[in-house]
Amino acid sequence: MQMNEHKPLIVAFCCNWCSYAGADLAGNNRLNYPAEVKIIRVPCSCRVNPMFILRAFQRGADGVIICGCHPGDCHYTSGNYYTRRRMAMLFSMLDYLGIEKERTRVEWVSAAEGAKFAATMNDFVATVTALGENKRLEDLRCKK
Amino acid sequence: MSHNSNLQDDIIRMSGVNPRKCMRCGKCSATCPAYDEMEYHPHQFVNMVENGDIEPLLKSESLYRCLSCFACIERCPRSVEPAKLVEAVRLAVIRQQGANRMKPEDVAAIADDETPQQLLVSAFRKYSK
Amino acid sequence: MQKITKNQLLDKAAELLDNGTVTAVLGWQKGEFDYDVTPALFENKEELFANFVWNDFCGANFSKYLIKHTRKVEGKILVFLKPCDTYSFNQLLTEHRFDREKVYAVGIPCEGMADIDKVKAIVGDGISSIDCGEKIKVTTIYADAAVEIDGKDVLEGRCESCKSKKHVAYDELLGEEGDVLDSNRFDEVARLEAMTPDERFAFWQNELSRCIRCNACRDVCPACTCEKCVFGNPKSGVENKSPANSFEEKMFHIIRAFHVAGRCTDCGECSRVCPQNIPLHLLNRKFIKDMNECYGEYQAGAEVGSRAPLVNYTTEDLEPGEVFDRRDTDA
Amino acid sequence: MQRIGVFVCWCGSNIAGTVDVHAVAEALKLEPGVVFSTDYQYMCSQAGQNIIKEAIAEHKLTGIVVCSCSPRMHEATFRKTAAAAGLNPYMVEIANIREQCSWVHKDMPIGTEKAIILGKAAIAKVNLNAPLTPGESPVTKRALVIGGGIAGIQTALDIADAGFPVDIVEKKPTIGGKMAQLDKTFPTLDCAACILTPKMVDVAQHDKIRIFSYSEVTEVKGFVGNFDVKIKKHARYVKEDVCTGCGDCVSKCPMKKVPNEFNLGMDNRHAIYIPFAQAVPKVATIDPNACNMIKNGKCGLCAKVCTAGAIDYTQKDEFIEEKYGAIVVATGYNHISMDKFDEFAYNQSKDVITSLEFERLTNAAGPTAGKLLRPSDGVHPHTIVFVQCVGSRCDACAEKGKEYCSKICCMYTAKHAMLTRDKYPDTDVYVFYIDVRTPGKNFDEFYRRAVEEYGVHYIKGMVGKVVPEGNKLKVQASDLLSNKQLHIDADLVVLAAAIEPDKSARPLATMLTASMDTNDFFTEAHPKLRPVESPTAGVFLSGACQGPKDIPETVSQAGAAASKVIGLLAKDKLTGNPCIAHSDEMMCNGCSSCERVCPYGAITYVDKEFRMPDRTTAIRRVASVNPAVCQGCGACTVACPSGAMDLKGFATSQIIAEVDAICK
Amino acid sequence: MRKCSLDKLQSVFAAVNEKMPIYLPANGSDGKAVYTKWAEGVELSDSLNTVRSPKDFFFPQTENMMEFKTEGKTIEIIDVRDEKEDFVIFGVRACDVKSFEILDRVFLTDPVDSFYASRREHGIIVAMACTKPSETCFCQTFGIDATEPMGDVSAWKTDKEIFFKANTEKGEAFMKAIEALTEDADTKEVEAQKEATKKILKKLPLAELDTKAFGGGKTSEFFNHPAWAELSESCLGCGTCTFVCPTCQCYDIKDFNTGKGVIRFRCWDSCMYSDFTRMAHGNNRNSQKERFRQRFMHKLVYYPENNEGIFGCVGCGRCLSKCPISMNIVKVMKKIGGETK
Repeated sequence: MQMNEHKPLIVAFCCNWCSYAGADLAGNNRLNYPAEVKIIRVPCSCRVNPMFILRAFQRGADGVIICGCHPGDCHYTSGNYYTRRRMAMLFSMLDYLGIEKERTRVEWVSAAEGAKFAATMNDFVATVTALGENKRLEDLRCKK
Repeated sequence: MSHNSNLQDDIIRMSGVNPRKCMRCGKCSATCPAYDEMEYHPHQFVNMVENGDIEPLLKSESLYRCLSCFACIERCPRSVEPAKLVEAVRLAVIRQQGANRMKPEDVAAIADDETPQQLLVSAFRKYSK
Repeated sequence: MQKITKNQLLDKAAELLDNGTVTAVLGWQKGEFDYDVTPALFENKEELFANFVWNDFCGANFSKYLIKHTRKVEGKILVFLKPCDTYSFNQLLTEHRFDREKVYAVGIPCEGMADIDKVKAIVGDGISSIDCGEKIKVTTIYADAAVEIDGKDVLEGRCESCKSKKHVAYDELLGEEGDVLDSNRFDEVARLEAMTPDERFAFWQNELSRCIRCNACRDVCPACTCEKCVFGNPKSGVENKSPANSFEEKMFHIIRAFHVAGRCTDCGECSRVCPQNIPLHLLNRKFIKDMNECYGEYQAGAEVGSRAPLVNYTTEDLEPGEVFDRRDTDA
Repeated sequence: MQRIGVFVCWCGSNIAGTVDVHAVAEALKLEPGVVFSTDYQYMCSQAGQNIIKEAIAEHKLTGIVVCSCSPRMHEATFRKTAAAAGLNPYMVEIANIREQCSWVHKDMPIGTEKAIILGKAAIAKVNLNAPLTPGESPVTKRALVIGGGIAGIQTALDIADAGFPVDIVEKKPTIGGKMAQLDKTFPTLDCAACILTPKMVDVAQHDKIRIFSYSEVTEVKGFVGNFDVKIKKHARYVKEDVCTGCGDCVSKCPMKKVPNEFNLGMDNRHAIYIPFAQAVPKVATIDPNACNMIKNGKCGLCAKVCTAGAIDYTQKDEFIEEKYGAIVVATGYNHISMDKFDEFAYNQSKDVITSLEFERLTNAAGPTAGKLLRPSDGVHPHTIVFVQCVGSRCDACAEKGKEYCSKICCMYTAKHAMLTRDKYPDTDVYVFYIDVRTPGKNFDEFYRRAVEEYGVHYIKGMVGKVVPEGNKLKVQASDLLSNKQLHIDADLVVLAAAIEPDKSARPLATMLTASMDTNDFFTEAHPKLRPVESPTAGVFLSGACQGPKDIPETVSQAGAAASKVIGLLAKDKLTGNPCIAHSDEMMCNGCSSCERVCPYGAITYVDKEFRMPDRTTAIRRVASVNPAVCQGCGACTVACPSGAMDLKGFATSQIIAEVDAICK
Repeated sequence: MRKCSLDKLQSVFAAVNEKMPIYLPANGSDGKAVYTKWAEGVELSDSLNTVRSPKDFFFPQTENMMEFKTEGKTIEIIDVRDEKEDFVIFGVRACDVKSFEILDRVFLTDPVDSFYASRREHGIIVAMACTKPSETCFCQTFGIDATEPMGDVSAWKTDKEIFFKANTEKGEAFMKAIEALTEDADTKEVEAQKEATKKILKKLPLAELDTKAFGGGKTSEFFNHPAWAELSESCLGCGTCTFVCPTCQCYDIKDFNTGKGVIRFRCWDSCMYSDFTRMAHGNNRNSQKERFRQRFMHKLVYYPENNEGIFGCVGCGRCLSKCPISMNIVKVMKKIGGETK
């Protein structure tokens, strides 16, 4: 199948306190997920600037996922609440511009949810793989 | 227990009430002036709708004992609004039967000199097709 | 079309200059063709009486100029504010961008401003004079007789969906106060939302492809008052000067809209000045509409000091994935 | 350009089993800035750390990347290693090639390829790293406790006992708070005054504690370790240091009809008064709204009788400014107003009372000297109805009452019911409840005793309405278990009113930049792990200001807050986290967006004169981050439209470099 | 002179398109004319002119100049210049035709800009005479005859027909491509049209505007003119005037890191921008007044100084209609030139 030939590139921003630890736990438990997922550690999901997301797409990412502590559990008390609003608005805007909404996602993963982390990544990679290559937010200069 | 989820959905939608908000304090029943007339009391009403146990309600005369005084709505600490559920079940009864519950020829028997005209008119609006 | 007259404004300005309340007047200066009005700072009565103009082409929103002028001018500045301008005025105060004490704001009613392109679509090119009375009277070099136009037929796009005739800030109001209107300003956004993603993509691809990155939208925007814009700052990581390709077109406009989200008062200047007629306000309005629907009605600039939705939260906010469901269920 | 060393760890076979570590080291050697690259079995071992230290010295490395396990595991280790070799510890970045690579991928080529990419990202980041030094700030070794109830008292005593000076600010003329008004305490039924008043005396006599009673905090500036607080001491028209508390003035005062707030208005006091016998400080206070001398200059009796000469009608409010290292909020709670609950006839009948009023009615020092008498006619009530959850557990949209459970009502109602039946066995006591909640040590046993031993009628159901009729209160209620509507002729109805934070808490929170929830309870820094700290550094929470609490819980939280304060004050200097936000003043607009999202109130604004690009000077408002307060979450960096705000250690340029490296 | 009926215009485009691409002003989705590559169904716009000037054809807004490919620690330099093919720009107005001459003087004098030169060499300009100028037109001020546009081919469009006259060798090639569709024509109708248009031109509001006050050697006279402050007072500092201007030719050279290498490209710059010609020490024009002055001094004084008195403006009027605050060269000329007369 043509579609499956394209290995998507996924950038995952993970907050240091919950989701990055959740990813570590997935590792501890040897829960597999595709190597296409590359994690960037941020102190809190609220550190993720929309510019980073667009930058990732520009540079060739096919999907961007932001993982943070569950609402109410933020290490910084309120960071993920801001993330939730910012990303809701940003994703809605991307959708408004006709960019596939499935390419962006926010998921709350606690430090105890290694299994959820792996499952989320498996699901997200599958979703993005099905969408194929990111064409609508690509910068051809970066694809040469 | 009979579970009628279609009817349950209809009643919940028509009334705009979320029976799951009920914390079973019974204040509706405690406040109800028509309590003693009723077979099913306001808190039971809420509970039965929540459980989809609608059939007995449809048949119960309790429906028509509710004065719609809204004391239960006013006092409910959880904003459940039992009176709206009662009204919705009444509507469900009307819709289900699809037949006239009130015919002009019945009026003479019901009405007396003290019956307000407006009552008759609104009764017609509500109970006849 | 305007109910308030130039003389009323001039008299007020003269009075305030004379009694020493203000030392300068921020107003509109007449141009070459009766429609090419320029914002100007009048520092004496002579200049004012010689060049001040008030007509159906005085669309410019002066609020942003106050940042620059209050830093420079000694004493108070008189600024004329149309209802929509007062929202920007308040928003800038919310952001502490100028000293309120240095401004004397005179609210003036506005009946909507005229779009010269729409006028030309009716009378053709070669305009030799425009007389803005009850009707707009236009003469051209190609026709002997003047053409009378009803102002309502040539309203600027933003004025067709005016959100408010009410002034939310002023020291003094000339004429009558209006009301906040029940505008249809989100209809166009809703129309786009109802399209398929492919249609939306095609729509925006076409619109944004015209962008020449002249930055007029940014530079006129009363919310874009950064000392240095991220797009002009090599350290920001997103600096760029030209829309090298469709990605950069989108990048600029998405980020700009995001940066002004919750701060944009929907004054419409961006779309008014765009030389390429890109409906940029539809991006800002999308954010406004989404924020209204998701986090409760919020009008930036309606009051000084209000907290915009993106610097606020509740513990019950919807999840980013749910913004789409919201629309699907609404439809 | 940095000189970067790359160290790839095998972690035995943990990494080397799935990742070709030599290939990774070789590939990363080619990255810009990399001058040295190697691999080793266990980088975290002493031998591995020595390899790093030697390489730093030999290759004059300015930054290092360790490709190993999670930074959560060994980042601290490798930072120490770097520091030992003279490299700034923040020049170390970890590429997580174990948890996030070798352990989750099975295929060697795939694992190797990903490890190389993760390494490149870390190199890209370290290329932009700058040495960071944690900031230090001194600590003022004095604590402020706001609120003088049992929470404040306990916190102050614990801190003072550890040797640190403490000031208590109490807005009432005496400390003691709600507990001083209580009769007995559940579940042990010991008398509140007997256990509280000795503590009050301890406070009064403690040489490390100062009490500012009849005072309030009006201004708080500064940050953890360095708060500047302004306290307003209301004029009490009595010289505190002269008054002996003898009470002669009180007995002579002709103004006798002032409702006594200590007894909740159920009896009267004088215009000059001492709230209760064991008040601390035990000094008289003149109520300026009631005193004739102060209102219109006529009277002056108290001054005449005061042999100590303590009365001073000209006294003015006084302001005290003090520095503190830590602030404890212990502002407590109040019952909500019953005005919106018409159905219970609280405003119509004197015999419908709140539980706190009931406490006073049964208290030996109360208006009835401890005899349970009806407020309306002084007759002993024979039928008493207790109503639970009045205004608690209400729906948010109900607009009356609170959404939360007030937590203490079930237990004190059981106490009231039990004590009533104990003292007056001829009384019928009904308790209408929705649920009885007794999660506490000996709590359920206590409640069961009320039912089983004392014969209290517990009825599952709610009271619908109370109608005063003659000298009776007609109570209409439902009994859900027997499915009946009950009609009880009661003599007294006691409402277990919901409790809410004191009204002074909200303005105080604003002053402290401490966050609150929608109910005006202070929020904790972490609900589980940091329950007595506010997210604002240096501000701690004690007692019911944080949420409804009973006495034992309050006291234990008070102790916990004290230990946190002691931990803070014991330090001479505070060392901050260097990965904090900072604002580029040349770009900052002073728009306040960052301030609004900062959970710690770390951002303030200053007006500064700047030389503008056009060679003029202008005064601009710019943000300034307090390094002692900032925790480095980065919320401000995204709120900032101009990009002036950045985060050290996770700078925009660094994250973008990582994105770029990953997406190559 | 050759002519053909307007019905045949599409066939003319088709015939040219067989040999080389042809671009012409066509109405875009916003109703404004934009140079569009002809394909079946693309109609010549009736608009007076396009919003963007045709300078894009020779001096595009962004243009890659070279690439660097990085592999490990090695860098390879790649020349991205390629052989251009011939193309036709159809319907260029007299003012814009003149703008090419102004650009040529910058890009084709030594050192020759090979990117520009290559495009210029391959472009065939079919100019179109104006018949309905706008009030914003002032090409006459710069001695441009809107009725007799230069270019490789001059064209006149009447109600029914279109007339062509080749001016250059490249023009002859174009004529040859459409020879079968055209027929010989006399100049009578064209002359009549010119006369009529000239009458209109005299009636234009800006017909009297002249350049007498300006030209080379006037730097000291105008540089410190007090009116610059007032004129630039409300300037937003955006680049609209620059980017719609057919003669503005400043560019910035920037590097774009693709992650795999670097693309060095140039893009239009505007002297209105605060970072224009920013150097290590900072900016040399720090205030908007200085930047504003630069733009107009360049067009009215510096350019003619270096180019035999030719002004750097062609009077197309684009900036007049597009400036967000309606400040423009005409207002500047009147304010500054008027007072010193």
